Amino acid sequence: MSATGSETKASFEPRIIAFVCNWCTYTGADLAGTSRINMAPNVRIIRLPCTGRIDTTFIIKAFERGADGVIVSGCHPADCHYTAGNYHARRRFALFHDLIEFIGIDPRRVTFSWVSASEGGKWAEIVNDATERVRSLGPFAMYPRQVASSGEQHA
Amino acid sequence: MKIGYYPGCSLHATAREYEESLKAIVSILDIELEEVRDWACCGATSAHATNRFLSVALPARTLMLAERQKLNRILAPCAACYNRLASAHHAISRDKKIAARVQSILGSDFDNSVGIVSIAELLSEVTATIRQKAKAPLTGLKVACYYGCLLVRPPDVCGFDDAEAPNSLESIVSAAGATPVKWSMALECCGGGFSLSRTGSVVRLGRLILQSAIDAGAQAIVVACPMCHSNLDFRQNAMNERGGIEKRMPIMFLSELVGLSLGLSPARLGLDRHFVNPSPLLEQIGAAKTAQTRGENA
Amino acid sequence: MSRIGVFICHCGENIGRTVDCARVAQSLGELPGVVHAIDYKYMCSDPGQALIKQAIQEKHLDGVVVGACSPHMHEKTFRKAAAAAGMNPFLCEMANLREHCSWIHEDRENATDKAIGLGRFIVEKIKYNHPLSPIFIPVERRALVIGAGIAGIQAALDIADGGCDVVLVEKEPSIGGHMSQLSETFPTLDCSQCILTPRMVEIAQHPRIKLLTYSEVESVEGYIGNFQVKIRKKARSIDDTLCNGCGECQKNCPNSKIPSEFDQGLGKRTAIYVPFPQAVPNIPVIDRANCALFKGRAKGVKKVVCGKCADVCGRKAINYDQQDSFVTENVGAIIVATGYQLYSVGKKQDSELLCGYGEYGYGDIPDVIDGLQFERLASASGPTGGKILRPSDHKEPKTVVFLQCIGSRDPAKGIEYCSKICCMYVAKHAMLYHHKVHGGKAVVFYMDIRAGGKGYDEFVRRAIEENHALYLRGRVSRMYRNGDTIRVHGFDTLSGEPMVIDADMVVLATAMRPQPGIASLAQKLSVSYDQHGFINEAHPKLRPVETNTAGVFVAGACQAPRDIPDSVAMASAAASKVLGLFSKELLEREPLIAHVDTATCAGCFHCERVCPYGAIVRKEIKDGRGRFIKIAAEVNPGVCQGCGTCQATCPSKSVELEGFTDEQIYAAVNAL
Amino acid sequence: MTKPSQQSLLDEIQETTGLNAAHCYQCGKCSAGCPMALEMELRTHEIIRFLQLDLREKLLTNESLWMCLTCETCTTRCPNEFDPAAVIDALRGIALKEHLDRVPRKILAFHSAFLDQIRTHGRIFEFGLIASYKLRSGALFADVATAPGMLVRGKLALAPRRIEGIDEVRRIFDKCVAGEERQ
Repeated sequence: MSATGSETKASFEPRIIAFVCNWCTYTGADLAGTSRINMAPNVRIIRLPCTGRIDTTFIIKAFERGADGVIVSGCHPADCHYTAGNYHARRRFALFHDLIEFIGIDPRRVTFSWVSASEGGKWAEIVNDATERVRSLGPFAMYPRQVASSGEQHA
Repeated sequence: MKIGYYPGCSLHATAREYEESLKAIVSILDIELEEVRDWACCGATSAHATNRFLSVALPARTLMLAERQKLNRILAPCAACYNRLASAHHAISRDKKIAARVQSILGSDFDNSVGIVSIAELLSEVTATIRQKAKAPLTGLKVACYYGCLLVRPPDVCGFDDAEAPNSLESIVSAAGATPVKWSMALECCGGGFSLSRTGSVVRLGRLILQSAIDAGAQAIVVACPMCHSNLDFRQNAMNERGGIEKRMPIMFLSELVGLSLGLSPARLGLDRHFVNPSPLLEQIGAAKTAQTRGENA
Repeated sequence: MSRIGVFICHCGENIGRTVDCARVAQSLGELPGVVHAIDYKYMCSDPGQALIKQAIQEKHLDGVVVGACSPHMHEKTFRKAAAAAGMNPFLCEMANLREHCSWIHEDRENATDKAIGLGRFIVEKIKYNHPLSPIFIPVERRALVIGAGIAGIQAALDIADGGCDVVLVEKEPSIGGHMSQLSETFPTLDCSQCILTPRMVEIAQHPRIKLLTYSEVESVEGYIGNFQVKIRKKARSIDDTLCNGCGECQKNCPNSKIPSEFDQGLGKRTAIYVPFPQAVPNIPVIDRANCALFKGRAKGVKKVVCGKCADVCGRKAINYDQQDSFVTENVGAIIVATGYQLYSVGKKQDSELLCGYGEYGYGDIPDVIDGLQFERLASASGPTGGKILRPSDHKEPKTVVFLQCIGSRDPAKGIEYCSKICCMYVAKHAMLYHHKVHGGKAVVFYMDIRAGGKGYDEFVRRAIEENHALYLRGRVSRMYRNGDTIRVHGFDTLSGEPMVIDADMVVLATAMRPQPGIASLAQKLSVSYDQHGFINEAHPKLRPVETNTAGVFVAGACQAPRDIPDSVAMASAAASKVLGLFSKELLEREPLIAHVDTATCAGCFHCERVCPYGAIVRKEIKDGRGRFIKIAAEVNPGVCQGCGTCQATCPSKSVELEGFTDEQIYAAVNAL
Repeated sequence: MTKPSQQSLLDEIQETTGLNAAHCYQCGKCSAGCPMALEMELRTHEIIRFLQLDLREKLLTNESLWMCLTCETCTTRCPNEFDPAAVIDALRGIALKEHLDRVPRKILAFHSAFLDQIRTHGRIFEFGLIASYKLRSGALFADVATAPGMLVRGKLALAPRRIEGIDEVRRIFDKCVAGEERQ
């Protein structure tokens, strides 16, 4: 296990952006709220109509702007509010997944998941797991911050 | 097939015939048993009823030894040992806190990689072989298959068979040519570890089990646990005296029953060590004709 | 330069308890372009909305950000308020500080930081919002109702009586649903058939209702106001225009040993059958799996094995070669009313979430029956003519044990919810049993009695006080055959005594579950459902009969366990929603749809390929003098639903989805 | 005898077993299936109820705790996925420390004799076990009639055999007992 150096990483609070669809995951996150399920405060949601709308450049942009991790979450396969948007999204992200490592982003920083409107608990788990995982990977430094603190590469 | 072997204390003492018969049948069924070296007692009820960590740490030592011996899985023929080992394995793999605690108690590295198999599970895997090698199939013998508690409960620890409507013993008994009866007490508790300290309870519970088997027309009860065996066999006198049970019902270990079907002599299977004499029954099914019984004990 | 107003809501204590609202307002107020930032106890209240309106007018705002609850809750409210103050409603957006922040965090510092971050996303995004005007689309004033149990029947009649046409689809050969199987109904004990059959006849005769029985929804296309629904009419093997329901065919069918679905397997039926005498329509159907002729055909036997029904049919209505056929109906609204099925205690389950009751023998004891089976035994039209006789030997049971909460409230078996109706119908069963079997002993094992409802608790008390049902508070651990009886091992937690009862019959009040196939229907309709398959309502309190897909409504037990009064109330509510929708000529829709910049469009039509709605059309582009330049994509605004897949797919970035443009999303990400 | 404790019994049980007693909704299915219910003063669900009410002394001094056979029927059938058997085990652990005098003599004698055997030899040596149990419990003459029967059948080993890793086993004992006290 990656226990080494965990002291510095443990105190680090990652910033994570979640791109989620309006119908399933956003509503599921609402349900987590109405059910008062406590979770890590590190994830901030940007609402989109459908995962089909999520351009892969959004993810790159998020890292460029200082995010340490990204979550992309939509409806379960076959449950898409728009019938098939998440299928297209899934194909797009499958290709993208190979690309991110090439760019220098540890794929573990990007979480893809399906959360339905009834899965508030699952959303909380994803938020907590992603936060812990990114925390253990340490801060992401690619663009300007990399220059400032060279040597701290966690790719 | 080679498999690790954890006899447990009973198989070296009160349930000697269990080990004798087990060793006799595995050689015929092409199973090789490799005993875990220097194993210790699993702790049984006394450990888990008094100290939770002890009940995990004692079996964990045995699992660690088995791991060092490069065994993938071990057979624990005693249902109580099986349950304790499997419970420890389950607790360690499910609960990180316990895993860390056990690691520190044992004081050495341990991956918890060894699987635990009960005799019901092991023999279920070789029913085809049993059927094929059954020189003396026990045709016509009606048997009540008794699971008791520790073979199937709790389901997330045991899990290889249905906890409420199990079928593995029935399939093995059928492979041996006997006929399993439908009865309603297959999963009730026999009183377990109270044999010495609350004998009255054991007699009460055993009576219910025996009566149900008798009502279902069984000629024998087959068990896979030395504790169940001793409670039902050894305490049958008391059930007769105090409980109004009239018949005497031979209690056989699963391995003994399978051994009979494979044509092994009752003496080799240790059937003469039982308190309830199985000879009349064996004569009835013809097994006694082919071999001699050692004892004439009643 | 923007002039944005920020309004932070405390939501009473809901947000204010964990988020420092004043600090959030102050911090967002310092962002460039923000000219007004305040916090207030209840933004959604009248005075709260007045604060927003006042600020829009006095400070000439061109953007409003409300930091409050989920936009699913109050986006409409605040956009209306903005519009009332003369602002374009699409310049108003919400930051979700309650569901996504205050309710899920405890640390005030963290929660306040996060709230500021969430607010900043929206402030930066809204700088790129522009005014939009709503789209108007025509409405097809005709409704589809799926399922013709009591809920579907009620909804169809209400809409038809309201003056609009209805297509009513039922998968079974007859309408009526489970209610037609019931003996008497709680709490009044009126006969189920007596109150239901007149309504069934009304359906058949109503000029505005088109009834399609033995039919199922195949596919659904379109959107609110304009759905196209393809319906499969399963082959009945009967020409329904010729059949006059004389019943001769049934009398002559040689196979009369098939367990009747209507009688829950306790009675028998023929291979050509009408499910029950009062069926609507009174037209039989051939059960091809059990018909000798079709079995012969399936085996490839050349000879015609049987043909008795055709021989005796005077109207020549039997058609062995009938095929499934399809019709497409255009409708403006859909009501889902597919009802329920009962959980089975058997080992085999249709869902991996569920498991059966091994401790009750997985339902293998013949005299252990479920609630619907008891209804059939108690029903005058049932297989025993209303006599309570147990299935195994047709003897009158002297002791009957009723078990409540079987499957329900039992997470270990996969269902944690309460099925709601069981307490009532078990009391009714105990009562009916007491009326019919003199000297019979009814024992009920229950966990809690849930008899909320008009006259409900009085009814349960009557079962206990006047009909001498013995109520024992506890669950049964195990039961098994014991000679002629069933030995039931229970416990009465009130007296602290183990209860071992030898019963002649056991009735299990098994859980209510949605119909099989609900998930695939929900997927066709794009409505969401919970982990058990119940259709999700749009809001549990305020929008109970709407789904999250506009134009699709829900009624009855497909949404949650419901009794008859609840189902009927929901059905009428859904019908009134549909009639409200149909009261307008044109329907207003949010303009959050895609646009193509034809100047940069390269005409690759990737968008056309991914669009789930077929909203992309090909358009010839001509120059000023009418000369052809290229073919470019265009969006049909009436069809586009605004998913944005086209935009993410477009290689030349020529598509923009209003409300979620690249500019807007980048602005939000930049605000991190 | 009783050590004053800051923690509620409820919290203590949750800490050792990870189980929240609030999960029990008192349906009584555990008691309905319990083989020992007839002999217990407090039935399984009542034990859990006492725990929910934090009736510490009443619960820990009750003999019923020691009637449980750990047959796991309750745990297997619990509809709300609670684990009464594990809770009873944990309660016994606490009762041993706080109310040793209230543990039924024969049962305590048996467990002590049993664990002593393991500590001394690493395995159970049944003749020694029975002898030691009889000394501790005072039930000197019970089962005397059957012991010769056991001998004739070769079922009693007379001489103990100690395992090689006995020191390891003893260390396990020491650490487990120490751990209990530390908590």
